[in-house]
Amino acid sequence: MSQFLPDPVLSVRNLRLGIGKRYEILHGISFDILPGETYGLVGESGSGKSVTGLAIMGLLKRPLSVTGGTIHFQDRDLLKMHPRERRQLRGDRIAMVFQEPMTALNPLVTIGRQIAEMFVIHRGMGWPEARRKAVEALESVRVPAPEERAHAYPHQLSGGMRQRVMIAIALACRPDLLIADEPTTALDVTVQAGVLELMAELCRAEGTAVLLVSHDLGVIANMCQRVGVMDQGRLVEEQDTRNIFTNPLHPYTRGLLAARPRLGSRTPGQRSRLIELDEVVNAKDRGRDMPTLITPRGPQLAPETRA
Amino acid sequence: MMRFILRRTLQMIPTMLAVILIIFVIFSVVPGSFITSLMSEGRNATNAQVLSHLNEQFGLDQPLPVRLWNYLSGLAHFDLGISYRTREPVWNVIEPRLWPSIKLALCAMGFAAFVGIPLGFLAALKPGSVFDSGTMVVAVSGLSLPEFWFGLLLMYVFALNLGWLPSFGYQPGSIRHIILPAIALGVGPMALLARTTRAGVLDVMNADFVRTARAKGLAEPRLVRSHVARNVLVLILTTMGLQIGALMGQAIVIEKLFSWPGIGSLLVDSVAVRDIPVVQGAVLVIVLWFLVINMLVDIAYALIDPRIKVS
Amino acid sequence: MLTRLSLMAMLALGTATAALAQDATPKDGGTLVFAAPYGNSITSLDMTATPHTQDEIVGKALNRSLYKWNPDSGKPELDLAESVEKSADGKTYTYKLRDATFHNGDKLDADDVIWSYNRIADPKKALPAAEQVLQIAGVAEFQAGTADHIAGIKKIDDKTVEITVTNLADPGWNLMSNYAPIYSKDYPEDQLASKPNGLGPFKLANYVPGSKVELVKFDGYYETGKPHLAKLDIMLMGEAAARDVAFRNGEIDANVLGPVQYEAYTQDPTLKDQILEVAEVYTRNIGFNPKIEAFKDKRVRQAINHAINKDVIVQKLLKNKAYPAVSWLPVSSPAFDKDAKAYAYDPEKAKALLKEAGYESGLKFSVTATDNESWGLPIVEAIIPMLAKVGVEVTTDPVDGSVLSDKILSDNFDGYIWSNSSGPDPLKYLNCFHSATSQSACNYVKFANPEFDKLIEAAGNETDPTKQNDLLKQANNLLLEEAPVWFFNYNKAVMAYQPWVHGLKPNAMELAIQDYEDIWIDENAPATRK
Amino acid sequence: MSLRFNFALGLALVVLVVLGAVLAGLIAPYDPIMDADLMNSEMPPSWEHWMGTDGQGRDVLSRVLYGARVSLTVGLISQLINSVIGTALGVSAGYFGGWWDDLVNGLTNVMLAIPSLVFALAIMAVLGPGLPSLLLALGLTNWSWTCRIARSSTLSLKNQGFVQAAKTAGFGNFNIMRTQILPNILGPVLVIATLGIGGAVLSEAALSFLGVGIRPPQPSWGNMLSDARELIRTAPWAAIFPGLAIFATVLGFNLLGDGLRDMLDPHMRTRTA
Repeated sequence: MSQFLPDPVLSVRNLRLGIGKRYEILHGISFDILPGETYGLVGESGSGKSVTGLAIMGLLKRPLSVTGGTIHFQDRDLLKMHPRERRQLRGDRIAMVFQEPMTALNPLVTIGRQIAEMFVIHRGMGWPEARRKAVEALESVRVPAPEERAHAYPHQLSGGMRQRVMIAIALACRPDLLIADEPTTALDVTVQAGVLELMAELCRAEGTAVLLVSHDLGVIANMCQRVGVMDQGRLVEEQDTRNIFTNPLHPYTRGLLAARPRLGSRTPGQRSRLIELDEVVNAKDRGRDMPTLITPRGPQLAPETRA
Repeated sequence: MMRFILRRTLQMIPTMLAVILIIFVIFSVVPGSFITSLMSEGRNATNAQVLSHLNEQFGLDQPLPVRLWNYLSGLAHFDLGISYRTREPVWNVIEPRLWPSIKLALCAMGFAAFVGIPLGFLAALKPGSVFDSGTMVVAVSGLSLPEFWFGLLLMYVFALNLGWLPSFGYQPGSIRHIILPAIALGVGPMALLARTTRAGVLDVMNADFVRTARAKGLAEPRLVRSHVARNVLVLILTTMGLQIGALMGQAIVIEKLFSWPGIGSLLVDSVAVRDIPVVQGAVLVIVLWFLVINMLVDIAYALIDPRIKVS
Repeated sequence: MLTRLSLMAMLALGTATAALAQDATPKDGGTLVFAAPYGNSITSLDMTATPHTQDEIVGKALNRSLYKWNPDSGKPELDLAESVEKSADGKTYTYKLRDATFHNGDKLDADDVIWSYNRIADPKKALPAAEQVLQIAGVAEFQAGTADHIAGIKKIDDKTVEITVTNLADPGWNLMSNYAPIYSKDYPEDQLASKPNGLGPFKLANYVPGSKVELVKFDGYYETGKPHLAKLDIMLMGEAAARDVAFRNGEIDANVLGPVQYEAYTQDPTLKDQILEVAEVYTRNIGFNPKIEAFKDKRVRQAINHAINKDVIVQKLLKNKAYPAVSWLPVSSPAFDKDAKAYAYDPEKAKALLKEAGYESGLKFSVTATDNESWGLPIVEAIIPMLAKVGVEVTTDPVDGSVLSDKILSDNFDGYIWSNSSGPDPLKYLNCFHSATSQSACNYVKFANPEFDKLIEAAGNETDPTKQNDLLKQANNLLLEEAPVWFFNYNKAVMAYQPWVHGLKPNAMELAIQDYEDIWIDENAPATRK
Repeated sequence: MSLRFNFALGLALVVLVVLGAVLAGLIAPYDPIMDADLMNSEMPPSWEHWMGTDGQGRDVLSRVLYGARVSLTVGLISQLINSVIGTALGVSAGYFGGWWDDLVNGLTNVMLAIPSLVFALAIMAVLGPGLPSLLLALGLTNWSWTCRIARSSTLSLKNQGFVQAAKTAGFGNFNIMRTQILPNILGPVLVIATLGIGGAVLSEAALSFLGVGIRPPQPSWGNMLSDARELIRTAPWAAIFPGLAIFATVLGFNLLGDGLRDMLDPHMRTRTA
C-alpha cells in the first residue's frame, strides 16, 4: 500500500512537550499529514492540540519546550534546524491562522502593510510592489473593495473580515502547510461557514496541506479527510473522518460525539485509512489511567506510512 | 483636530477655576501675611502708615468674596494681578521663570527616557533573570531617594570631587549647568519609565499579534522594530506625559537646591512672603502645563493609535 | 537660611584678618562672582520697594545715597554731597551736591534729591523705605495727607539742597540707608524695578530673576579710578550646603558662612587664611510673654537664664560664631558694662528659684521659632533637655518668618526666639524696653518697669555723654537683673573669600554688603574671572 | 516566579523597619530627645553610639529607631486616608454615575493637575508644621489614582451578573457596594497604597527640607536628614543613617507593592506602573 501514498508533508513522531523535564504536557504523539490533505486535530481545550500546532511552528513560549520526538517537514527535521532557517520556513512554507482575529493583528498597522510584510520578508519585494500584491491577496480572500481596505486598521473590520485577512497573510506565500488553530471559533456562527469554505477552497487550489485544530467536530467533519482525537496530551484515536462518526473506537471520542448533535454525512474524504488502535478498543476509561495502552502505537505507525 | 483642541481647552476652564478657588481659600486662612513678612528679618521696622497704605493698595482690606471676584474678573482679561512683593504685574514675575522651568522639565524627562526606557527594555528581554531583578531594584532605588539628598550627592561627586560640572546656577544656553539638576530631578521618572517599559514590553511580547508576527517569520529585530516598539510606546506615553506634566511642580526642591530660577522656587519664595497673587499665578501655570501636556499626549495617542479618534 | 549679620565695628572685635593686606596696588578689570546668601531671589531692583537685606546686596552696587556707611570708622559719612553745613539749632542741614552721573547720563541735581525723598515718603506709593526719611520735617504731614509734599526739603540752587529734620540726631544714620537711594527725577518710574538707573559704580547688564544679577562697570561713576572690577555677578543662593560646594569648587568668590562651615573653614589649612570676621550689633534672645502667669515672676525668668548652658550652645551649635550674651546691649556697645556678669549655668539655683516662685512641679510653655540655625529651632531643641532637667517643659512652635513677626506683633505667643537690633545707638535700642513703647514697635515682651523707665528718660535728657552712658549702663544692668528675655548671644558675621579677591571690608552693619567699587582681583584669578 | 527575590527583599526591609518602629522603646539605647549631650555632639560611630551622635549630641541610632515610628505613621495613616477617600469617591461615583460621577471626576482631575507637593506645601502653610498637619497634607492630596482605579473597576463590575443579581434580590445600594464591589477592588487599592507609603515618606523628607515637616525635636527621618545636610562633610553619619533608613523603607515598600501587584493582577502593571 505504500506506493499509493505520497511522502507526507509533515511527519510528527513521538512528540513530547513539557515544562522542564518534570511536567509533561504532550506525552509523545505521532501523526502524518500528506500533501494537499486536510488533517483535523480534535479534542477538548487543554488536550494539547493547540500546543501541538505551536510546536510545529516553533512558537512555543517559555517555559514550555519540546522535550522529545521529531517533527519532519518535507523530510527535514524542524527541531534540528538552525533557528534562522526555521524562521525562514515560517510564514513562507508553513503558515498559521490563529483563533483570535480580534487580537492577532497588530492594531497600529494597516492590514495592507501587515499582508505586504510577508512579501517583503519572504520574497524580498519593495514596499510598493508588496502593497500591490497585498491588495491582490485581499481580493483573493474576497474582501470587498480591497484597495480601500488595505488602508484600514484591524479595528475597522469585522471579525470575519479580520480572519480573512489572517488567511490572506497565511496563504500569501503559498505555503505547503497551513496550521489553522480554531480559525472560526471566535466568529459569529453566520460567518463561520464562509470563512472555512474560503480556506478550504484556497488550500485546495494551491494544494496546501492543512492541519486544522478544533474542538468542533462539525467543523472537522466538514473540512477534514482524517481526524486525530486528542485527550490529555495523547493522540487517542486516528481515523478517516467518515469512520470516526460511524465507528468511533475510543470512549473519549464517543463521548465527544455524543456531546454534540449529529450532522449530515457530508464527508468529502477521498482516501480512507483505518488505523486500528486495538488498545484503545479495550480501553474502559479515558487516558490518564492507562497511558501505556495508547502511546506505543504512535511510533509504530511510522514505518507503515513511510514504507 | 482643531475642534478637539478647542473642546479640550474649554474643558480646562472648570479645572482652572477649581484650582483658583482652592488656592484662594487656602491662602485666605493662612497665618501671616505679606505685610508681616516685611518685618520677618527683625531688622527694619516698617512704618505703620506704610503698612496700612499697602493693605489698601493691594485690596487686602476688602472682604474675601470681593477679592475673589476682583481676581476672577481680572483673569477674564488675562490679568493675573499685581505681585505684592515686586509690585509688578504677576505675569512679568512668572514669565522669566517659565523657560528655565520647561527646560529643566524637558531635560529631566530626556534623561529619564534615555536611561529608563532602554533599561526597561533590557530587563524585559530576560524576565525573571538576575539581570531583570537587578535592573528593577536599581530602577526602584531611583524612586526611593530623597531628592535633595541625591542632588547634594551629585554636587559633591561631580562638581566638587571630580570637577566635571558646575554645581549650581542657570546659564541660558549652557548644557553643562543643566546636567546635574536634570539628573537629580529625572531619577524618579527614570525609575518609573524603566518599570513601565519593562511591564509594557512584557505585555506586548505576550500579545497575540506578536505571535502572529513570529508566525509570519519576522526576525527578532524587525519584530521589535515594527511591531513591538510602537505598541510599547503607546503604553509608556501615558507615564511620560504624566511625568512631564508633573515635573514642573515636583522641581521645587531641586530648583531651590541648585539655585535654578524656575516656577517651583518662585512658588516657594512667594509662599514664604505670602505673595498670594504670584502663588496663584505660579500654581495656575503649573496646572496649565500639566493640562496642556496631557492634551498633547492625547493628540500623540491619536497619531500613533488609529483606534483612538480625537474628535 | 543664614543669619542676618550686622553691626558696628567701633571695637576691635571684628577686624579684618591679616590677609586683607593694604600694601598691594589695586588692579583693574576682571569679574567678581559674589553670592547673595539670603534666599534664591530678590524682591525688586527698586530698593525703595523692599526691606530685605538680600536686595540691598544688589542695591549697594547700583545706587548711591546722600550718605554712606563707613565700615572703617563705623560712622555714616557724606556720599553724594561734598559738604554739609549744620544750622545753629542743629536741625537744618545744607548739602552741596557733588558732580555725579546717573547710568542713563543724567546729571545729579537738587531736584533729584527732592523728588527721590518725596517719592519715598509718598503715602500713595506705600514704600517700605519711608521708614528711612521719617526724621525729615514734614514727612509726617505728607504721610497723614495734610500736605502734598515734604515741607522740610528745599532747593537752594541746582547743586544745593536744604533738609530740616525734627530732632537733634544725625540724619546720616537714616539717609545712608541703601533703601533710600537717590534716583533721577526724569527717569520713568515704572522702569525702576526692572531697568534701574542709579548713581552707583555698576550698572545692570542682565537680570535673571531667581538666579543672578549681572552688573558691569559704570564708566561715569563719580569716584575717579573706580570701580576696579569690569564685571560683578551676584548669584542668588539661599542654600548654605550648595554655597559651600560652589565656593570650594571655585565657582563663587565670596561666601557668607554659617556656623558649620565656619568651623570647617577655620580648620582647613587651605581656607583658614581667607576668612573675614566681624562682631555684630544683634542680640539673639528668647522673649517671655508676661501674658503667661509664670513669666510675670522675675524668679522664673532668672531661673530659665540659669538653667540653660548658653556657653556650650554657642560653642557646639554655633561653633563659636557668636559671643554668649550678658545682657541686652552687645559687647561692642559703649554702654556695655564690662563688669557685668552673665547668668551662670546653675541648674540647682534654677530649681531653687522655681521652687521659690512656686513652679517646682512643672512649668510648660512653647517657643515660637523659625528654622534659623543660629536663632531658631535648633537652639530650642538644645534647650529642651536642659530645661527639662529643672522641670520646665518646652515645646516648639515652628513658623515661617512672616508668621513669626505676625505672632509676636499680635501677642500670640508664649515665648519666641528672635534676633533683634541692639546697636549701634544704645539709647535707641534700650528705649524699646520703655513701658511707653508699644509691642508692635519693639517692646515685644511688654516690659514695664518704672525704675527702668526713669533711667531711660534721664538718659534721654542727659547732654553729658559720659553721664548719659552711665545711666544707660545702669539701665542695661537692670535689664540683666530683670531678665525679660533669655539672653543668648551676639553674633559674629563671617565671610570666606578666594585668595585672588582683595578689598573686602569687615562691614559691621552687614558683612554681605560690600563697597564693591573698592574690590579688585589679582592676577592669580582663574581664567573665568578675567 | 519572576522577581520573587525582589518581593522577598521588599518584605524583609519593611519587616525590619516595622520591627524597629515597634520595638524602638525597648531597643533604643537612649532617649531620642532628652539624652542630648552637647559636649559630645558630632561624635563618630562608637560602641556607645553605634551610629554616632548628631549636632545636638543625641544618639543617631535612637533617633533613627524612633524616627521609624514617625515615618511609618506618616506613611501608613496618610495612605489610609487617601485610600478611604479615593475608594469612597471612586466607588460611589462609578456606582451612581450621573452628576455625582461628573463632580468626582472633575475633582479628581483637579487633584491630579495640582502637584501634590505644592498642595501639601499650601496645607502645611495653613496648619503649621507638625504630625497631624502632615498627615492631613499628605492624606488629602494623593487620592486621585485610587479614585480613578476604584471608579473604573466599579464601572466594569456594576454591570456584571452578581451585582445585577444582588440588585434584583433587593440589596440596598450601600450593601451592594460593600459586599459585592469593595472586595473586588481592594487588591488594586492595596497596591496603590503600598506604593504610596514610600511616596509619603519621601514627601515628608521634601517638606522637612522646605522647613515644614515634623515639629522638632520629635525625630523624623526627614528632619534628621534636613538638619544634617550641612554636616555632610564634618559628621556624615548624622546624615547617612537617616538617609539610608529612608532609602531602605521606600525601597522596601516599593518592591513590596510591585510584588503585590504582580501577584494580584499582572495586568495592573501597565496601568499603575
